[in-house]
Amino acid sequence: MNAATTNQGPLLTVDDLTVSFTTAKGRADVVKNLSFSVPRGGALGIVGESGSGKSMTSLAVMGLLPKGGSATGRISFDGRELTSLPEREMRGVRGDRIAMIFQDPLSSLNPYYKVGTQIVEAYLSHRSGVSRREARRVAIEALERVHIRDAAQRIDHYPHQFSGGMRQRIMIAMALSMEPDLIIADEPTTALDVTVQAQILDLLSEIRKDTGASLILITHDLAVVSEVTDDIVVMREGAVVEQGTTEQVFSDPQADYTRRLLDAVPRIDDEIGTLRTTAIPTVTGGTR
Amino acid sequence: MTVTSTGIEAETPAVGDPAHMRTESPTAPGRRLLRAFATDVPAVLSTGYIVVMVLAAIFAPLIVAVSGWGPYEFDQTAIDPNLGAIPVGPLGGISAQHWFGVEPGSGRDIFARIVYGARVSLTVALSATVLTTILGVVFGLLAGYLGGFVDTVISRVMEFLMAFPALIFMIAILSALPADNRVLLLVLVISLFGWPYLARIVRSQTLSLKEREFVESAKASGATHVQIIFREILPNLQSTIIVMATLAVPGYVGTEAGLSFLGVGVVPPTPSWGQMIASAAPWYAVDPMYFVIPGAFLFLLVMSFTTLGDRVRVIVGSGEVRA
Amino acid sequence: MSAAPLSTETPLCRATGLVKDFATGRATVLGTKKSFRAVDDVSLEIRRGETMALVGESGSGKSTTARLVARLMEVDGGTIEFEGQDVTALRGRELHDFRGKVQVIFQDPFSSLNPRHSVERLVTAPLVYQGRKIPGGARAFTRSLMERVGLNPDFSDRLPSQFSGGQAQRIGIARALAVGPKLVICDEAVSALDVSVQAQVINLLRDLQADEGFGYLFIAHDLAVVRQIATRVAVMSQGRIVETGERDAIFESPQHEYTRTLLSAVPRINPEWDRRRREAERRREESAAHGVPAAEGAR
Amino acid sequence: GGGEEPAANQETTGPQSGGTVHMLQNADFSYLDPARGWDGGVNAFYRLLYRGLTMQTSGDAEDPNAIVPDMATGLGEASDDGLTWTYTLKDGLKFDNGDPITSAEVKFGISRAWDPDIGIGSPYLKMVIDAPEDYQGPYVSGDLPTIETPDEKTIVFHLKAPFPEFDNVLSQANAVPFPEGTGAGDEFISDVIASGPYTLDSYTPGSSIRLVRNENWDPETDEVRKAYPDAWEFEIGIDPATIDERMIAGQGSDASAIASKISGSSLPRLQTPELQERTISADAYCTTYMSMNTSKAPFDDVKVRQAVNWAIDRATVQNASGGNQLADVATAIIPPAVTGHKEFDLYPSEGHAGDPEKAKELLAEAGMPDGFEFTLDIRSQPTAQAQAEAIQQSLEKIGVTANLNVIDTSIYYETIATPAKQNDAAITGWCPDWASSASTFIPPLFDGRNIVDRGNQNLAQLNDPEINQRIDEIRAMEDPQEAATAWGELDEQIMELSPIAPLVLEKGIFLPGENITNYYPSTNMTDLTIVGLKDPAKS
Amino acid sequence: MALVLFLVTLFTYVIFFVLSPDPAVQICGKNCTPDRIDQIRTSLGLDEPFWTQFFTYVGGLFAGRTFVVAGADVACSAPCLGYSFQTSQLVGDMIVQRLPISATIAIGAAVLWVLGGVTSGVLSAVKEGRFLDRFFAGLTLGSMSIPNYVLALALQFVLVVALGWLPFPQAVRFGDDPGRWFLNFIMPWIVLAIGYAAVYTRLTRANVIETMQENFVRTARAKGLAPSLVWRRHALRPALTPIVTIFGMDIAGLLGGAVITETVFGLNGVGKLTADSISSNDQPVIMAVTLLSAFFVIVGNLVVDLLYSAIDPRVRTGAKA
Ligand SMILES: Nc1ncnc2c1ncn2[C@@H]1O[C@H](COP(=O)(O)OP(=O)(O)OP(=O)(O)O)[C@@H](O)[C@H]1O
Ligand SMILES: Nc1ncnc2c1ncn2[C@@H]1O[C@H](COP(=O)(O)OP(=O)(O)OP(=O)(O)O)[C@@H](O)[C@H]1O
Ligand SMILES: [Mg+2]
Ligand SMILES: [Mg+2]
Repeated sequence: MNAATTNQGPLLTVDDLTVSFTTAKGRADVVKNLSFSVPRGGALGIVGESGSGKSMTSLAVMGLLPKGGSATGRISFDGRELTSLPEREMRGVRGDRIAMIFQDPLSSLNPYYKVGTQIVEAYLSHRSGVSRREARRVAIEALERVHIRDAAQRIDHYPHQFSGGMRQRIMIAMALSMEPDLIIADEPTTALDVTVQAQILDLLSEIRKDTGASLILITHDLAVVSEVTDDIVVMREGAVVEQGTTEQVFSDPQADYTRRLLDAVPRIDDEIGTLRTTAIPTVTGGTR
Repeated sequence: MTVTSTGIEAETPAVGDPAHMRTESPTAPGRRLLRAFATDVPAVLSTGYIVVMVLAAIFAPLIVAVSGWGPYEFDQTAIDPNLGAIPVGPLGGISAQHWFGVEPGSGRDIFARIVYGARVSLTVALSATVLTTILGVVFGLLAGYLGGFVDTVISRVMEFLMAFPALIFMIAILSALPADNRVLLLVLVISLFGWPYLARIVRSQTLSLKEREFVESAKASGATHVQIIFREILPNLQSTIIVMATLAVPGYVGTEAGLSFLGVGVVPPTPSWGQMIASAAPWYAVDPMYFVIPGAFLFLLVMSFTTLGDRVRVIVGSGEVRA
Repeated sequence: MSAAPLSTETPLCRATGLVKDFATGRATVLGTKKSFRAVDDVSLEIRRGETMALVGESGSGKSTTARLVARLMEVDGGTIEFEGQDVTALRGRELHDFRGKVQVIFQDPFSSLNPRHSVERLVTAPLVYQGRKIPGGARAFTRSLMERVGLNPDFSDRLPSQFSGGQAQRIGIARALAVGPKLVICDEAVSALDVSVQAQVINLLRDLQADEGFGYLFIAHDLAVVRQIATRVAVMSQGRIVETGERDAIFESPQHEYTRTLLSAVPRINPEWDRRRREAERRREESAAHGVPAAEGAR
Repeated sequence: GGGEEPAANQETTGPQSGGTVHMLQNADFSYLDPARGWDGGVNAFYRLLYRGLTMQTSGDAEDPNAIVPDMATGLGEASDDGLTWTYTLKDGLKFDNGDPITSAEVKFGISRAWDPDIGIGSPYLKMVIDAPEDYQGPYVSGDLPTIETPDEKTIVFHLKAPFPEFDNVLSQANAVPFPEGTGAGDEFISDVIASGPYTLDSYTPGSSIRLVRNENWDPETDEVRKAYPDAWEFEIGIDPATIDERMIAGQGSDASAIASKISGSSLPRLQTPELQERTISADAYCTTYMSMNTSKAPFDDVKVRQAVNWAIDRATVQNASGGNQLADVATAIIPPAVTGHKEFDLYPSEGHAGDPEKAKELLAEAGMPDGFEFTLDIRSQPTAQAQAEAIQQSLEKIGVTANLNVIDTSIYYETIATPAKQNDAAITGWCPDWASSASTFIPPLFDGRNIVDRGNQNLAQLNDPEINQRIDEIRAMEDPQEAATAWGELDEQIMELSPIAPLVLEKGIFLPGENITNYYPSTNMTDLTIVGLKDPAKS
Repeated sequence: MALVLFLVTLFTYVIFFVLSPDPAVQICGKNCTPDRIDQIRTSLGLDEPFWTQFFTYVGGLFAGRTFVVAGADVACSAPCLGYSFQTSQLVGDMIVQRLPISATIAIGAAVLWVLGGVTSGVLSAVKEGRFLDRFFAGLTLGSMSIPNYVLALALQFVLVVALGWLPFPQAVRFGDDPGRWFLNFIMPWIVLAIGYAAVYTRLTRANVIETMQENFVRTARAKGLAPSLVWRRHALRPALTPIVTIFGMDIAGLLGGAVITETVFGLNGVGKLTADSISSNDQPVIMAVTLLSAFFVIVGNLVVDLLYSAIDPRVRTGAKA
């Protein structure tokens, strides 16, 4: 699919995106005037504190904002404007061209269906005229690609029969079975311990190398971002505080917040001392 | 009987969901609820109706003194002996004298009987609710928290009670027992069969609550079982209990009515709404008002409690409650 | 693995050969219950004023060990000594007193704080459960504790849900401090927090330790955090402790294969970038000292 | 069916042969076996299936209470000492299986009454006919020597004591023939051997019974039964209110249906001309009364009992019973429809509304000017409750408080019939076992020698030697006329003592379907054997 | 489970045979003598010690027993539910005879309430907060509030008496005339179903709304599935799991619930049998009906457990809590 390029600009351009919720207390903007772009084959990291709007941004791109949420601004994907795309066509984009890996792998897989079914159903709904047998073969292949052993048997297991790390890989397999142009991975490794995390990150880069897909990696783990992405967007309270290439941001952060964030990252091989948190106010209101 | 098994468990908001966290100013939770409540039209209307009925029940003698006819007084002039003793005049004999008409066969004032009937219906329903709630909460908590042998025993008893066709048993028990204090008996029998439904829910919630870390952390601070049950767990059951209780009230009004309909309710001549509806049933074609009036009062009461339960759940549920 | 005492002083807490089995599946008519050994011959020693870190993969038995040490679970083997006294089988009054000396801070502040209780109620609860008098009254006591953990004392009426994660975790800490414990067990107390908040909490824990001199049993799976706070480290894998040692020894020359895997998997920020950043920082500070305002904002 | 006649021609059509008559009823019949069942409803049903030596005459007769011969050629011939009664059978009598009915079968059928498990129906055979002390019916003890069958047509009964009304005893449902040796155990529970005009076609307990013609029944041998319809269908288990609705609507087969009494609440709906035309009113055979327990205070004082009789507002009780169409006020014990009734009112008042003044005077004389409290046992049944409430209300006026004790219908009679369990008063009713005489009305209720620990009928526990003696005297009277007058007088004599307060006589309003004819409903026993259809084709 | 059933049996036995009045007196009838009562007591075995009677009864349940009726033996094969001396029938036969009607009513009502309740629940959830949702909310409230005997009489009055659209309910067999069968049973179905339907509507609505918030539904949408597929496959099935749970119990408990419906409409099913035997104090029948419905409740619970594991793979394959 990724060969079907219509122009040579960036794959995804988000321009002036604002996501707001109407709540009992009125309108709340959770993402404010956000702009960024992802080049073809490139990897973008979005970092920031919890609740800063990272997930909402990605859901806005997918057109899957939860109830009560709405997005304004422009999201152009491969030359097409997604915000004004009819739901029917948007469905064609989802899964097929943009795939998303959600944060919590257990709750993101339907516990009532075999994992195979869940992979196959996406494939079947996007590829008309494909037989079940063929779809199943593709699913097994996808599982093999994420290093699930005995994929041909495991395809008939239910999600709960897999460990957390495996479930995460199944989500990735599901996303990759369609060979999308863009993968959005929302905190794919937060729940995992470092060894499993490393496996998954390796897998992602391997696949990108194979298919040339672009990646948006959302996380609050700065070390992970530094290892995987080319560009980075730092968010806070719904707004961008800093963006640039990963190297730039890490080696010469401009925003005060980014600097504080980087200071706060505990380093395994760093000298021991008080973590630098000085500028972060100790007592704020009650919000999180 | 089915009213009790609603989706409380299903409708409680997910634990720890950030969407449910509020950042309001720290007023006392009680006051905030009250304010939310006062602005909720259905809640206010249903509370209003319930309050009026409670007052009517309490002040029944006074009200009847004003309306002029007592609940037991026969008025032979208001019925027609030639026509099966049906009320004289249209609409079941509604007149300036008899505001809601009269009872066929006796000419007793329906208004007075409605007002007095509220006493029985409300007493039975409210006391049974209180009793079932206490039993259900205590046994549910004990079974859920203590587990093991206690749980086995309580669960078996609950299963045992629920396995009985409650209505059949109530009829059997009530008809076998002397009718001396039917109201008390009704309350006891209804409660006996009613508590397992609440207890079951309380138990299952307790089972999950006791696994919560705050219980473990209380335990780690040396809290006794009693302290854990009543200080740590009970406050988290608050909304479930409120909702279950408000849903129970209509159930019990209906049960009392049903038992009276089947002839094992309150002893005549004491009126209850259920008994009135029961005796009105055969007259539904010739004297529909006799049936419609107590029916409407009961319907509104049941509806008020159901609505109230609903609104309380919505209001309490939308608060800072995370359990 | 034996825990030979490293010093002559009696350790604050010593666990020897702890074993815990969990039943898996029901007992059948034919056979006995199957069981799963979550903690297998674990020995640990925590000295006064020291932070013992327990690291390891998910499911390796860290929390279970913590619960055993805190006597929140019965051991299936082994002994626990606290201040030289065998507490493995304490009951009743004595267990109650032991609870006053060991406190636990859990991973998720929101689930370990009763959502229905105000800060004041939460913080004073351990004293109530210990049956002790609240020095200076509940209100004043709460305020002083809140101040100590860096919370605004005016919020003592709030419910936990009205605080952010980092703040809520501080309530948990305040609560643990209320009874003046000797040993504080932190079960992944900072894992759920994002880095900036995490840093605040770690600093707070360190400061408090300096003031009060109690011991920590600090459970984490993030080795970077452990490196910051621990004095000694024990590495767990599949219910066993595979390696124990002084922090630097573990981090610099890990002996066990598993420890090495663990360490190598930790993602790192390119050290070169870090070096450049510090340099830029220094320059910025210097120029700030010279009165030139630093540029701020997005590029 | 035979009716090809146009339906318009209704006035001229009497009952036609053929068709099916339906009967809607709430409760099932107690037993198909006449030795077991004994109540008004089932007695009427038995007439369709069984024949006896004598029977109550047809429902349209001038005196429907009269007893006439059935299988016998005439009424019984008593010996001079009144101890031996002889009957002769008609010719051509057969069971539904074609076997002839001879005196041996009659004797066998009658002897079943002595079986302790089967003979639970009418007790009169056992009470009146002499039998060995330990006789336990044909299945256990074999032949009953005190009934003789000298030949196939003749049957001779030996009585314990003279019983002038013995013809009545043989009209009881259990005095019917059965082939020898049949009917043991539960044989007649679900199937029977019929001797009457119909035989059982199908029976689903609690829901339906279908009777079809007994081809072996010879109309020539039967003066009373007409048996017009070809079949009977009893629909059982229908809610009373629904029965009323269906009878009023009269759709489809309901036009060829009959049912029991219409309830008071449906009465106002019968006011249209068409329905009025169909409506038939029937006299009461039973008296509804409140008994007062004379064995203990306060009702051991005759003044108190009289005061109650004075005070009761019988008009309100009448209204509670459904108004004047469904009930008459009762002032005597024996109802007008029963032979022996005497019209009198010892406690009269304007419009039967009670006389509280008189009552208070009497109470004062009895030393209870402020009244008293007592417990009134009632059935958990709406009418009984309404009647009790009316009494309660009228006694309230003289300061007497009646506390109602509602007892479940199923155990009510047992409770009040056990003196140890009975309270101060009870509301109940009494119907005669045969209406041609009050001998089954007064003695069971007021003979002091009948008071027993369990199954007591003398609820007032009145034991007055004078009355007891008078009962014996009247019973011995050979002349029915004389006896009838004497019973009426005794009625008044008893009411002086006021052991009970007669309340109302509950009449019946019946609404047969429009295709029904020759229907003479009765609150005692409706004669189903003469009922027919106007147009059998429509059934 | 067996224990519960045993206890139910024991308690029912105690209540009906010990606490309630002497059945012998009732059988004895109008002209009863004390001798005769004693005789009946002996023939019923009522003079035996309680435990002997009880174990004879339990023995009958498992091994069958023989009753002596009027001197003759009546065999009652296992499971022997007793003999009703009032109606002179084996209780088992009485129940078996009436079961088809009750089953017709119960199954019809169940179909109605499940279809009605789930459909309106799903519609309410889809149109959450809009007119249809409010409409169903009102309807639900109304039907939860109205006592079902009131509804029964009201329906009968309106549909049968006033409008004449339906006949008075009669136990027509399906095989005889399906059309008439339907018309005859529709009212009982509605009356019995409406209370349940209300509860199911509420439950379904709440569950569907909740499931729609689930992450896996979001995943399904992220895969680009058609909305109908998302609804049907991913939202409805999990939402219905708890409904299946309560459905099993409700169906089991219907026996008691049918009492009023069957009585009001005069349909001769087990419910009416229950009501009749209560009013005539026919203890063996009451006993049997109680046991039967306890049995249904317990089996219902068991079936639910099985169904639950059939529906939810997590239960089936023994997931950790
Ligand atoms: N349904 C909703 N209604 C109102 N506000 C919402 C809703 N969902 C999310 N928010 C708010 O939107 C903001 C952004 O949330 P988002 O999930 O994008 O954060 P995030 O950066 O992904 O955080 P995390 O690192 O915790 O995943 C938060 O402040 C959150 O409270
Ligand atoms: N109550 C229990 N019943 C059965 N097994 C249990 C129980 N508690 C824990 N386990 C099992 O014991 C093992 C150790 O669990 P523990 O919670 O101690 O792990 P952990 O090292 O704390 O892991 P994590 O980093 O995920 O918190 C796990 O395999 C877990 O599944
Ligand atoms: Mg997020
Ligand atoms: Mg853990």
